[in-house]
Amino acid sequence: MLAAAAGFVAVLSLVPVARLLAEAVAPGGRPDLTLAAEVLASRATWIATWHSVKTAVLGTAISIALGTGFALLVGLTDARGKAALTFLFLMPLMIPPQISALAFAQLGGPASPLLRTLGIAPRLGTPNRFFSEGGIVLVLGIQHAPLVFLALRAALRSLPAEEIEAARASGASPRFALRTIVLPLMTPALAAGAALAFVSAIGNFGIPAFLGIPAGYTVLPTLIYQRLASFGPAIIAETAVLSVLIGVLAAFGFAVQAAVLRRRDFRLAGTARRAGGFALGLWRLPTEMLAWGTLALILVAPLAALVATALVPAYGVKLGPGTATLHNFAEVLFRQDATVRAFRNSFALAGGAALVLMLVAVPFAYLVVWRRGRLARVLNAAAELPYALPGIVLGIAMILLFIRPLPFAGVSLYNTIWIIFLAYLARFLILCIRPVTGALEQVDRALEEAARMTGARLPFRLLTVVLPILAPAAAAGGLLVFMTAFNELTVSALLWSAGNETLGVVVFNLEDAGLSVLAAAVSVVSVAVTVALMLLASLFGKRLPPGVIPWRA
Amino acid sequence: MSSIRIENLTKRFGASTVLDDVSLEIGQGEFLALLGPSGCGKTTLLRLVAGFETPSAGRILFDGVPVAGEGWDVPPEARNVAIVFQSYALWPHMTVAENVGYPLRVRGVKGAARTERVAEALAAVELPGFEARRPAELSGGQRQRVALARCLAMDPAVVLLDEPLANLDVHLRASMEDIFKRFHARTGATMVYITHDQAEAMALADRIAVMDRGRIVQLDPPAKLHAEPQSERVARFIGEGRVADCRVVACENGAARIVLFGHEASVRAGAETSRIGKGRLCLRPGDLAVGEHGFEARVVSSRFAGSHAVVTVEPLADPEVRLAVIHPVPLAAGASVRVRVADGWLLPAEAAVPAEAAA
Amino acid sequence: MSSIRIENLTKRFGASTVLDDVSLEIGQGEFLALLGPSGCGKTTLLRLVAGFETPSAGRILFDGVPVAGEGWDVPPEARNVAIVFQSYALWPHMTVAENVGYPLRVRGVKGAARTERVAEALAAVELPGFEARRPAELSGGQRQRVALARCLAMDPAVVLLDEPLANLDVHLRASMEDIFKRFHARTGATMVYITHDQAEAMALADRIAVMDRGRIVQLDPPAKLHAEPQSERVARFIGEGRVADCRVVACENGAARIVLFGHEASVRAGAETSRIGKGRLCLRPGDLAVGEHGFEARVVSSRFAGSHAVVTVEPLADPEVRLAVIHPVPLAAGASVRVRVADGWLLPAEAAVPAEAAA
Amino acid sequence: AVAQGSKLVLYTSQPNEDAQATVDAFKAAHPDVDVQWVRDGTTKIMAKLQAEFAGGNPQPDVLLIADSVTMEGLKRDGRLQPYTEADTTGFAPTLYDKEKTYFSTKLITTGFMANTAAEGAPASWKDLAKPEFQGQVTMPSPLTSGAALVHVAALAQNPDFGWPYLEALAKNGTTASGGNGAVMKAVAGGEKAYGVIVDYLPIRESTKGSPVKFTFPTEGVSAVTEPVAILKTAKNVDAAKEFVGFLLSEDGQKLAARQGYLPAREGVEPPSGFPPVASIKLLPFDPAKALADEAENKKRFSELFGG
Ligand SMILES: Nc1ncnc2c1ncn2[C@@H]1O[C@H](COP(=O)(O)OP(=O)(O)OP(=O)(O)O)[C@@H](O)[C@H]1O
Ligand SMILES: Nc1ncnc2c1ncn2[C@@H]1O[C@H](COP(=O)(O)OP(=O)(O)OP(=O)(O)O)[C@@H](O)[C@H]1O
Ligand SMILES: [Mg+2]
Ligand SMILES: [Mg+2]
Repeated sequence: MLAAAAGFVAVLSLVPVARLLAEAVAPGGRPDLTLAAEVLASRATWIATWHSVKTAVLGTAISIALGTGFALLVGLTDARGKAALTFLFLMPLMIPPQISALAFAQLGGPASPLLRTLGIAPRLGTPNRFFSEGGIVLVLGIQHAPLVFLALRAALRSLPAEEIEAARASGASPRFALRTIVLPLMTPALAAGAALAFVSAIGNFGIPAFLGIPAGYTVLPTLIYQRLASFGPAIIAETAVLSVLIGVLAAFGFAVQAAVLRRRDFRLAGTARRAGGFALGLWRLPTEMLAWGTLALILVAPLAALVATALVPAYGVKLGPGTATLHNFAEVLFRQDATVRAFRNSFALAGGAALVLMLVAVPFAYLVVWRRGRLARVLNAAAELPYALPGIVLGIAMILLFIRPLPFAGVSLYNTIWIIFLAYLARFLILCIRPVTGALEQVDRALEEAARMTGARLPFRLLTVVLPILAPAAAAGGLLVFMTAFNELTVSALLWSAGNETLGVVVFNLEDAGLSVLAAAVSVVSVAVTVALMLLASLFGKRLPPGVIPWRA
Repeated sequence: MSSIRIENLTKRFGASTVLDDVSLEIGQGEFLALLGPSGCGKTTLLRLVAGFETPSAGRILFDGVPVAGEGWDVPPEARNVAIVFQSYALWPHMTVAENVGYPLRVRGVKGAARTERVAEALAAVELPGFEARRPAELSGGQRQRVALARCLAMDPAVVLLDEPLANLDVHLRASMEDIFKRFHARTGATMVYITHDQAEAMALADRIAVMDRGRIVQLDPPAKLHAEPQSERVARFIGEGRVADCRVVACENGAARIVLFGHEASVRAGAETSRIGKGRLCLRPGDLAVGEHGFEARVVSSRFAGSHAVVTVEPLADPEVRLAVIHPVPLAAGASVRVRVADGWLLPAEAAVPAEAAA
Repeated sequence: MSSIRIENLTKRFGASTVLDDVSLEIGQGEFLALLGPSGCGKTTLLRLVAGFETPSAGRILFDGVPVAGEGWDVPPEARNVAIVFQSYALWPHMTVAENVGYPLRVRGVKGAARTERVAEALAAVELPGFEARRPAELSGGQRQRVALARCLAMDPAVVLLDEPLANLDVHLRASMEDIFKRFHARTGATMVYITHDQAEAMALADRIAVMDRGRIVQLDPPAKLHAEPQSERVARFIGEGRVADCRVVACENGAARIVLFGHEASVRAGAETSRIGKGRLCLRPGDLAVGEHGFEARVVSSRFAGSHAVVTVEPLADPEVRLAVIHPVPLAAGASVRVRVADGWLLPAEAAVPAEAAA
Repeated sequence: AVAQGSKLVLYTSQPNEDAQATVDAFKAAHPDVDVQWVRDGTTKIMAKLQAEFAGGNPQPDVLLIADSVTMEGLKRDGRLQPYTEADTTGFAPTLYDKEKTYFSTKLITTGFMANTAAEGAPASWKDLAKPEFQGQVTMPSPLTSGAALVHVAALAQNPDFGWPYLEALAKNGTTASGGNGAVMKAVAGGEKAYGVIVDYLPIRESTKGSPVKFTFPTEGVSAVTEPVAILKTAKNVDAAKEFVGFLLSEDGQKLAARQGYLPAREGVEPPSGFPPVASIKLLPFDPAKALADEAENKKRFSELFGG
């Protein structure tokens, strides 16, 4: 079982990357390093690398600040409306990065429906503040804050109250205890979330493409895209070289995470009461207002922009009682059967990937954290690669791998939905693994030992003891996978085929064809569907172990 | 140094009442032990005093100032209360030295001063040189001692100890008891000490509060508690006491003549007790002796206890009753012996009824 | 039912050697207690037997079949060994009933049969009706008892207990001890029992192994261990023993005449001991009595212990030595008394040297 | 004369609806051919195709993409097969490859558009570089859009404009990002007042109410011709030829006009909103030279505009 999990991770994470690497050092099958040398000698490469690092680090910092703030608020205090806060805070995940970038850009530009309705839109042609490094950093930060939030939220559930109480009995104020006890104890989760936010930012294409290119600000993924646009036979090799660079950056992030964890010990004893409910006292109302205000800024504003776009007949038309129309929704939902098909496909793909990955993540985490196998630790790092690569590059890797019929089996996955499924598994693997390994770092090993002594074999133990204890983290991971995969744009762009469209493909094609209003309509519907699914989950979540549905107490 | 006053404290978890109208006054600098069966609410009481739980009713005052209940809620960190948790609650991400030094860090003690006081505290719990270890690398008893050292390192007005020596061997216990005594003498802190070891409670405490199912059933200095239990429940709980029916022949000024299983004996009684007739007698193993005189009994079992054996016997006159007797060597089960009553305590009459009802 | 054979077992954590060449044979169905100061390696030994740690050297055999060491490594789940952890290790996500029923679930016991056995086990630890609680809603002692019940519910060949009663009061301890005895009699399982409570060890065990700094220093039945410690260390560790210098006047067939602080007395000695001259004498509180005869001493302190007091005295002849004496009532510090030697044990000569060196 | 139930794989960069309409129309004429088509932006289609080449198993039989420069590149790499017997009546010789490896199917011209709220009224390319339009112009990037690549190449090749003109544009604060869709959004949304763009987007959207207006600059327009080609590795050459033939036929060209594009074949009525084909002035353009300069053009362009 453990071997199967390890094999699964190895195949999914290493094979596509290895195939790309082969292309980088041996374009077209002939070993040739001149191309790699050329790419690495280019100034543009290093500028883009520097920009990538800078935006990713700063963006991650924002994600950490936002995600930690909300997780602590929801996990430890007596603030009201926690369920709603949690629920809403997760929503940026559901909005594809391109669309949030667009929404934020609209917020600041002369076209901003909000600003125009308020009558304070800047003059036509005024440069938009969001088309800048700062804009990229901000949107990256907001987009990936839920990654930090979810990992931390799951971990806070296993924090025993005594750990904090001991600090307060020592005279520590809540703030001091937070700094010296809670946050340090949360390091594994925090590191996991931060690592995710970092690779997500490193590999993100949509946001820097939309906000960076107009400002002449290139990061590695946009550079790769530009290289791809040269159409020449060497593009695959060239992008492969650049992708390796991204891989190195991602590995760097991972190394930081590993270094942070190696120095300390985080295992918590198993039985104590869960911490929580710290009274905010007089600060409660201001804190709540701050939280809701932040939510309004990071969520309501872009969502409103999205909805506004979906409601006008053509892009640029001012939204008003005379212009509002549901025509776009009718068009995408009833006229274009591809949309409905895409919903079905995306749902199946995202749900399937989430399910499979949750099941893989638990034994894999067991292998990495408790067995401490060297191979497993290498794999743990490698699993990050497919996520760090820009989606389009992963798509290329998958094509390279599957364009020919599978050896032995003789069937071809190319042009089937399965190639997208495999690509999703590879890409989102890490989203599930990180929170789960982070959580396992804190589990008292004796809990498993107690199960071993009863004679329970590994699969049974995993199922009955390890999985339920990790359930909140695994669910957080699964949710991350589902929400990101459901709206995923770039991986499937190269891999879809007729009948196998994904939502992202539909949105992108509409956008690409200049039909932004239809694209917005699809996005709105997809957000609505995700919200509906989340609500459905909480309805049926009563039977699940506590913590599995993050927005349930 | 604080005096603690607990007034009509009640604590409910959901439907179950864990503390039931507890009132208690702990003097400034007093050393109070809490004794009671598992699950009777000792830890809960401690947590209320420390401020980790809020009362369902009643209130708590420190030095006459309300800190909890009826709208008051002084946060734990403002109460200057040190606590040693039953579960230790060491911080896994810190070394032993960091764990112990934490209260000092909170108080802004830095550098050499801190290192020194940490070293002192660790030396006191016989763990010198363990500074750099992680809690996960310690044995159970060592963890417990680190938790103790952490508490010693701060300078609290009130110290709450929740079975702080449960995982230590006799010798360490003895030396830790010494440390508590010295600490208490030096700082004059008010100490509340939960233990299930009666000898420990007797050896350390000024007064002992016996709890049972959420109530305090007796509060007395150790010797008095041992010698004069006020109810059958306490009689049974403290000092392996057994209770038997007897007939009181005479009773006056704290001394009584009774007839037990047909044999007459002199026992102690409360100064106000003066009843003649039926009575309940509390008998400790040390009150009885196997010898040539006394009532006839049969040996049920013998338990070896190092320097002596505790022999359980059933009087032939009433085989329902089991009594424990100390004897230098174990006796064979089934043997017939004679048991003499050297001492005993006639339980106050009124106490017998509620104890019976509650059982 | 398994016999356990431990051969030259060594366990190192990094640089520190926690178990040092331990050899030990535990018979099938034997009840062995492990006694020893905190941190001496008891838990580690248990974890090696259970299979949670791998030996650094040496090996372990169950019924003559190697299970650990020298390339063997039977996983814990295949050893049929039940263990009660010092830290309980209850599963927070399961109710009490699920925790206790887990071993049965592993064995495929279902439905009513399982419910029934869970209820039985819970009744045995006096927690009936707690089925639906979560571990977080239990008191410390209740948690410990759930861990016990879980262990009782499985049907192990070997039961390892790591201070299973540390958080229980005297009465629960007594009834749990009874449960162990009955469980042992019924299942015939081999039991290894760590405790820091000597009385408990003496009451329960067939043999007691005394450990000290990673080694087994004596392995004997309780009475023998108490009466005839083989080294000064054991003498001091068991039964509050004190050791004093004496002069041996005569020694033959297990009886010796000695002179202690100028007074002659008869004590026990090993059958082979026959040395005359300097000797070391082990004295327990019960071996001495305060009275009209014997050597002169000064009372240092008195500790009240319920039915009696333990009085610490220093002989005028050698004020360095502290001796403990049992006395019915506490004595005032500083008082002059006479102490008579009623019994004692002359330590074997050879043992004295390594103990001294090791100290 | 194609085998019953044969399969034709088409990769195209046409917008979704157009691609669907094209395929539907072809299928109506050839019900026996099962057309499987994949649509994406030119860059992605080409990335996918290049990956398929690298993997040794290219899928499509027919390629229908925006610009001839890309086709030139494929021809140079030996990926295309000639269709010598194709019927090219009504097509100007500049509209198909001399070796008959690819054929233009329509004319998509690049001019510029203005937001109706904009105050100024530029009429020529040169106007866009004037100071009064500073910071108000956006254009598609040749790195994203094939049409833009052709447009930049056409300007660069033209001695009247050349790189000095593009430099002036850059200096004037013109931005270049994404494709024509992005330009459409920027201008329709009012981010920018003016945008260089292909004709059909603003013409079509303005009929729906979008606040934009398209201008054919006085110096002339560049044009991409959405060429179609058969791959050398095509598995179903017969059906592929049928498909190419259909696109070039009068029916096929009328379809293009119905979709809102200028047909390439003479004598087919242009769609409403367009001036007559004859009145549209084209900037001269040499696809082979454009291909030769492609890398250079892109590099210089990114140096100027970043995108
Ligand atoms: N992981 C570890 N790394 C380093 N040292 C360890 C580790 N685990 C235990 N030790 C040390 O090994 C020694 C023996 O530990 P063990 O837990 O066996 O003691 P013990 O006899 O059970 O003590 P106690 O009665 O206090 O529970 C202790 O000194 C402890 O500090
Ligand atoms: N969170 C909770 N919810 C419900 N019941 C609880 C909760 N915490 C404690 N209890 C119950 O309250 C009672 C008192 O618990 P407490 O921990 O105070 O006992 P204790 O006297 O310290 O016992 P022990 O000696 O076993 O530690 C117990 O019966 C326990 O089961
Ligand atoms: Mg307790
Ligand atoms: Mg231990």
